[in-house]
Amino acid sequence: MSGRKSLLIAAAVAFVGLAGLPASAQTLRYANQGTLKSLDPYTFKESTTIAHHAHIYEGLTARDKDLKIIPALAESWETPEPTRWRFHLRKGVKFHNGEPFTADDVIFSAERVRATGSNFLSNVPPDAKFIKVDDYTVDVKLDAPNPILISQWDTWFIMSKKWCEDNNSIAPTPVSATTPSFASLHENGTGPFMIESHQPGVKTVFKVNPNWWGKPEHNLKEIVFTTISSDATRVAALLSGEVDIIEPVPVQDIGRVDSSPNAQVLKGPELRTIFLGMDETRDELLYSNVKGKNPFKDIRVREAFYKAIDVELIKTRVMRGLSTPSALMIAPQLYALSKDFTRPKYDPDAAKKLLTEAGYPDGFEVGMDCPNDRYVNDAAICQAVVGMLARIGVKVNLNAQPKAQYFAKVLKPGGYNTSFFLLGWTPSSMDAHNVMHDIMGCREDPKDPTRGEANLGNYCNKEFDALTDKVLVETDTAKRNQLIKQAFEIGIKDYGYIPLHQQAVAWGVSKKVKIPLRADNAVLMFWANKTE
Amino acid sequence: MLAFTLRRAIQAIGVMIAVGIIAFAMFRFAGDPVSQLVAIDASSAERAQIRQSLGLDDPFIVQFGRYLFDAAQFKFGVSYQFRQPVSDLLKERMPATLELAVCATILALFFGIIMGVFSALRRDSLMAKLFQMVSLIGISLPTFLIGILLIYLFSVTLGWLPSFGRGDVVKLGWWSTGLLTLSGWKALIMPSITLGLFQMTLIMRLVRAEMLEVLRTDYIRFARARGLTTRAIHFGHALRNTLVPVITVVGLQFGSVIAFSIITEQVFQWPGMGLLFVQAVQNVDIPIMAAYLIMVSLIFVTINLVVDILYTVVDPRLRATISRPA
Amino acid sequence: MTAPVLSVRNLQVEFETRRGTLRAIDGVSYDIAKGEVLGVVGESGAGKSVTGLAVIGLIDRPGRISGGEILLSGLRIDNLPPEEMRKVRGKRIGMIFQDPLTSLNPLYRVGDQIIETIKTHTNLTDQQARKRAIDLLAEVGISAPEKRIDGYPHEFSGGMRQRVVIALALCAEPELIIADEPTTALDVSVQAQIISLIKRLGRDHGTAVMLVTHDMGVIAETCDRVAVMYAGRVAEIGPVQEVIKNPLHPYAKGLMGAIPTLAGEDKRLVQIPGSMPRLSAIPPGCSFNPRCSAVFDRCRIDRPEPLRQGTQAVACHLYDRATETAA
Amino acid sequence: MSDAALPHPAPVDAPRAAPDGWLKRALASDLFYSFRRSRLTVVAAVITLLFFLLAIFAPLLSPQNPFDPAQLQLLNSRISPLWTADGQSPFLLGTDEQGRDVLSAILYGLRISLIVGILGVLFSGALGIALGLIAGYFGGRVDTVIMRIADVQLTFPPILIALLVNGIAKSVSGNRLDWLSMLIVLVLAIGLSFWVQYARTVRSSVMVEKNKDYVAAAQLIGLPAPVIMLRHVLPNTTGPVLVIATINLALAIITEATLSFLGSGMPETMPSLGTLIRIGNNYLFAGEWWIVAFPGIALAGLILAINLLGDWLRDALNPKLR
Repeated sequence: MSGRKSLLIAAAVAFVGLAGLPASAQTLRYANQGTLKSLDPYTFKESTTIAHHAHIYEGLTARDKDLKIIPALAESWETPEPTRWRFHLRKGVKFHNGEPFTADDVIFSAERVRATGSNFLSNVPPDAKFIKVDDYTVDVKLDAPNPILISQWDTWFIMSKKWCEDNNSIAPTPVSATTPSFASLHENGTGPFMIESHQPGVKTVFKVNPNWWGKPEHNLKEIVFTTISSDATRVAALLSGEVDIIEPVPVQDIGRVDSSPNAQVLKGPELRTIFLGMDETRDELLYSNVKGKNPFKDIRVREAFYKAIDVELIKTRVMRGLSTPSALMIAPQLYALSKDFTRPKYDPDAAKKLLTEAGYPDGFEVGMDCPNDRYVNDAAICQAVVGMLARIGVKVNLNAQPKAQYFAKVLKPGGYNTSFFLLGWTPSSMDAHNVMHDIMGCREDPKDPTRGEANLGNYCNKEFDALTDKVLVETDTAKRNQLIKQAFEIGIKDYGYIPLHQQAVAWGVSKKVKIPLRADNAVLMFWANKTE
Repeated sequence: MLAFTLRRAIQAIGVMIAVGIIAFAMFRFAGDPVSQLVAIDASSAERAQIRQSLGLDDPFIVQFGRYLFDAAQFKFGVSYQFRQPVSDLLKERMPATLELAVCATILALFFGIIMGVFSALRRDSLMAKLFQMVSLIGISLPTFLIGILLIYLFSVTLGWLPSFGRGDVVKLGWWSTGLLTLSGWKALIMPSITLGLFQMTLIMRLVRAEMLEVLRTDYIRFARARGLTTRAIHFGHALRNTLVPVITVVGLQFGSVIAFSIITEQVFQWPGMGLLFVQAVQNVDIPIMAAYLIMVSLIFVTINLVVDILYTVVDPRLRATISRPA
Repeated sequence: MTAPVLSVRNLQVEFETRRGTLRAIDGVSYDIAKGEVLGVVGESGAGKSVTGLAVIGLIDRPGRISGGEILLSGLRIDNLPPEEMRKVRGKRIGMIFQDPLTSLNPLYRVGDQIIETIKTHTNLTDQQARKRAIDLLAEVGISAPEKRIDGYPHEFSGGMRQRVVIALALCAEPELIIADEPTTALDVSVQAQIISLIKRLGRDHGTAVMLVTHDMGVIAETCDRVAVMYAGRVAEIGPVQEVIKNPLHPYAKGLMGAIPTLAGEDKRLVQIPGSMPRLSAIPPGCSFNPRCSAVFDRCRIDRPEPLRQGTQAVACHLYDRATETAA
Repeated sequence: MSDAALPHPAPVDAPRAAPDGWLKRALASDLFYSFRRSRLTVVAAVITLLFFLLAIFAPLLSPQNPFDPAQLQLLNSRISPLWTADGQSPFLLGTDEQGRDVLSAILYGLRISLIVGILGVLFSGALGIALGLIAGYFGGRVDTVIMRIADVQLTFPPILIALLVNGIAKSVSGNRLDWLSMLIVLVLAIGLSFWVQYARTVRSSVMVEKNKDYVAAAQLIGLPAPVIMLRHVLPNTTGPVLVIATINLALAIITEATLSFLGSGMPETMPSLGTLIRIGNNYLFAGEWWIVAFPGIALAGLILAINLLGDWLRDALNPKLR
């Protein structure tokens, strides 16, 4: 008895002793499904790559753990007039090679990010003119007011003008280049970490930047990043303690990870909305046994589809509870009035009746396109949908395919070659306007050719588009939210899309590691702490 | 001999060109590279510009001509995803694949021959039947499942072996090797078994069949009549004669070992060419896909040539036919 | 009189097959004396080769020696343990197979194969063995043996290969050589050379030779005595001249009648009607009875046992009756 | 070895011992004899037969049609096998993520796998034998061309060939393939992937036979030599071809599974055995072992049985081994 007690005391002492010591610098090992393809921060607009770049590069702004915009390389900014923004740059910041950071670098980066070969053209509007006021002040002039100007500036990273010029990297590496770009293999950012070694697609080692301007919130000396594309292997590596963090954890393995003694899963809602869309524009569907007319043009058919799908069942069975059924085409975190909307109830009887009213008492056949390696359990969701629609008599021929083929087929270059599809969307601006404009706006708008480019089924309502245009220029947040609300109500009334859910973020994290989970799924290890 | 080597070399080049044509033709069906390069919300203007910069708008024949011209100089262009010359990427990844493939082949040869010889000499023994069953079970399950099961057993449950990667590598010039570190060896074990299992079965069955065939030949009977020891007959005469066709098959199979390493590399995240290729397929990285195929066929025709030459070393009868002008 | 080099007593060889047990050799007895050449003749399937294989102990499953005994210079060898028997093979009994083209391992130099055999049976060093191999090659009539010893089998012609095979059989100076159709696969012109070589070597070394063939011409030229086999039994055995000139067994008569030179030009070649029975369907009594022109009732019931007739021995009821009536 | 010790067959000049009919019957009975003698083979044959019967009568035996989405209830998903605590009738072997009865899925998947495997092997065998025969018979340039094509072919992993065939089929069909055309694509892909071994085997055998007298004799009396050769070559190559075919049948079924990895296999709504394993693979760590274990056992059992049969057949058909 006393022996046990003394053991406990010893353990407690040891624990206190450990806690009292300054946390020694740790090596964090991290594995992701995706690869770090290039170190050039303007070439790949892809979340994993961007998250990695965020360790070594910084933008004028950043987003905090709750995705709120916070100052980064710009200490502060103001809008003296609606079409002019003024940014005050942080002083004393040095690039990893020791050069000081100044306004010239911002202006250079603004050019570079909009140059040929950049993948981040939409992050900085083409009409924005960057003017150097002094070494630490930059003005941005716009043709029209833009309340969401800086919404994507946290992923527009600032590069060193001199370094780029010295290394023949003034423009982002064009894909057709025949010589390797220096900037895609080397980095010179201002961020809290620097690259020690980089083997593209295999392994990247980050080490701490001792000269970083901020106060580190981590206790790391080094991050070893490895790509592990196979789900099972990634989970195995976490379970066996070979890595400290994995992203993502397949939903079916969450239970296994949570039950293991040395790791757990951090879960949270993601910003991506998964939804179904229908071809509402062709006079005859490409893939259907209904000839001479397009059943999806009939709102009753769309409503029937909507009501035939039981998202709650998909949540519990396919997503294992890790999804948030959604009434809107945008995640609730990104739109303040989301809670005003509720999803129409699952009602297969009503659906069947609607179908009968629309003239399809025995249903019909339709082909469905679905990716099978893009979203969480994408193909399984589609299969579930096929089963549910079968119950109201609609025979769905599922074509689940790898994303490479899927996107080549359904997107604009493929001629929107689909009748019924599943897609996921995260507004890159973190704002509803992007959703309303890109995926819910009418295609082929002569005034705005980019409207509705990702509106694969071409749901189209001019009234809706008018509201979208108003939303763009409205600067009053409350009024803007009301306009968005009106638009979304139209969208729901039209059953233009069938939003399903927001999938969940699931990171597998060793119990030795503390790291905040951010809803955009960016694994940001400069907030990570690891115990021995 | 020289003429023979030369002739085979010329044929090999023909093979490579054919591979190039097929490789190039099939990538047109692999998907749209552009949609893998840009975010889904990229405008069509952006996409069009990238298409053009990649030369994807040129007529097929123009694209092919350009590709062939560059490939002939071992210039495979720049990877769409990595923005790095494909030749550098391949050079970086090749050692991993070759080490894995060679290791798997050696493993397969070692156990395949032992088990094959054993089950030929002791045809009806329980052990021989056991070997056959075990080897068959090895090919009865898909590679990826075997890999996962191994990982589950040896990494997760027992914690003996690493579940992914190559361990620590040592650079010898441009060649990176995992054979000089303990962690490298440990990392090699499971992928080699996974990759070699199928080959082992094949070799075992082949050795068994050939050995049985050889044991029935007159010269083996004559060797017995000469009173040679069983050991000398089995391992001197029969085995050597058995190994002649085995060499060919192993050589031929080396190409498919490398091809099959695609799956093994993916399961174990082995940083070789196969993994690079899988990533390239997923991302429609055409330059990598094309270069990979050409590299693999280069390796293959080289091996083929080596096998042919080796064959003549082992079999004196062929040496005579080859050195004679055709 | 010393013990014969080889003495086969009432030998039986059986093969287990799916259709039951087949008796390939049924009660064969004969002796071969030192320096003597015994020809064993008969149709294919008569059991000639099996006899040879039985003597050298190379009957493999599913076959086995099921009865009788084999004595080599008085030592019983049919029941030796495998390792002991192996030491007899090659050392005390040499064997020559039918096809020299396939008797040699194509992947080894002929010299290596000879040296290997020599070293297996003697304590010679590598160099001594090589020297002996060269001598042997010279002895079997291969010119420039010091060069040819490093050649591969495919570099030799058929006749030369058979000479190599003979050299291999002679390696350890065996007491007995079994030559199983040694010339069948060779050109006619070469056949005579090989036959005379075997004959000469047997004489020079005092080796007993068992020459298995279906060629009566070869027998006539080479052998001292001849055994005529039919369906696994010895039909007649005796000095070669006797058997050829005065065959007793109806089958032997037919066989001799089938030799053109012996039958004489004026006579028509005799043909034996029918064919030898399959082992699974050997008729009761004398196995030759369905084809025999002199068949009578007893032949269909009783199996004839060998009967001494002068220097010959014959298994035929004809002579049994003859002795009966004579007595 | 044993054959040499056996009595020689009847002499050539003697009349043929028996007519063809007898020979055939004897062969059949020999086969049957050696078959009966090997207990393992009998077991393997029974298992193979069982698998074929299960596949043929799948609709009668399955509690559910797993290919009909209307019969799948998401509510019934991930039920463990009947004998476990959470088992539910009628799902003997449990259900998968989609509420698909694992037993029914295995039975139907077996059908697909067998069809793909057998047709693929038949196609590759026919192609390989034909090309091998042509190459071996004509020799020279024809031979070189065919064998170089074989070289090219060998450098291409089956997966890539399938992607190619699949890609062509998709571009022809407008990127939408029903299950039937997918099946054809798979058979073509597998056939095109595996013909080389057959071709090489047959070719080398033809090269040996070509110089034999009977070919010349056949030509002299006006018989088509290739046909004659085929009759002699095929028995000689039966053994190797069977070995290749059995291994390839396994390989074909597994390749099909691997292809579904890359989106070129059977659609997930009509899973083959391999596809089931591929899907179930994902649930291994989650503890839902039955989703992968039973299809895995079924596949392994099937392939094992076929291989054992093939092995036996190889030994039994080889006249020298008898």
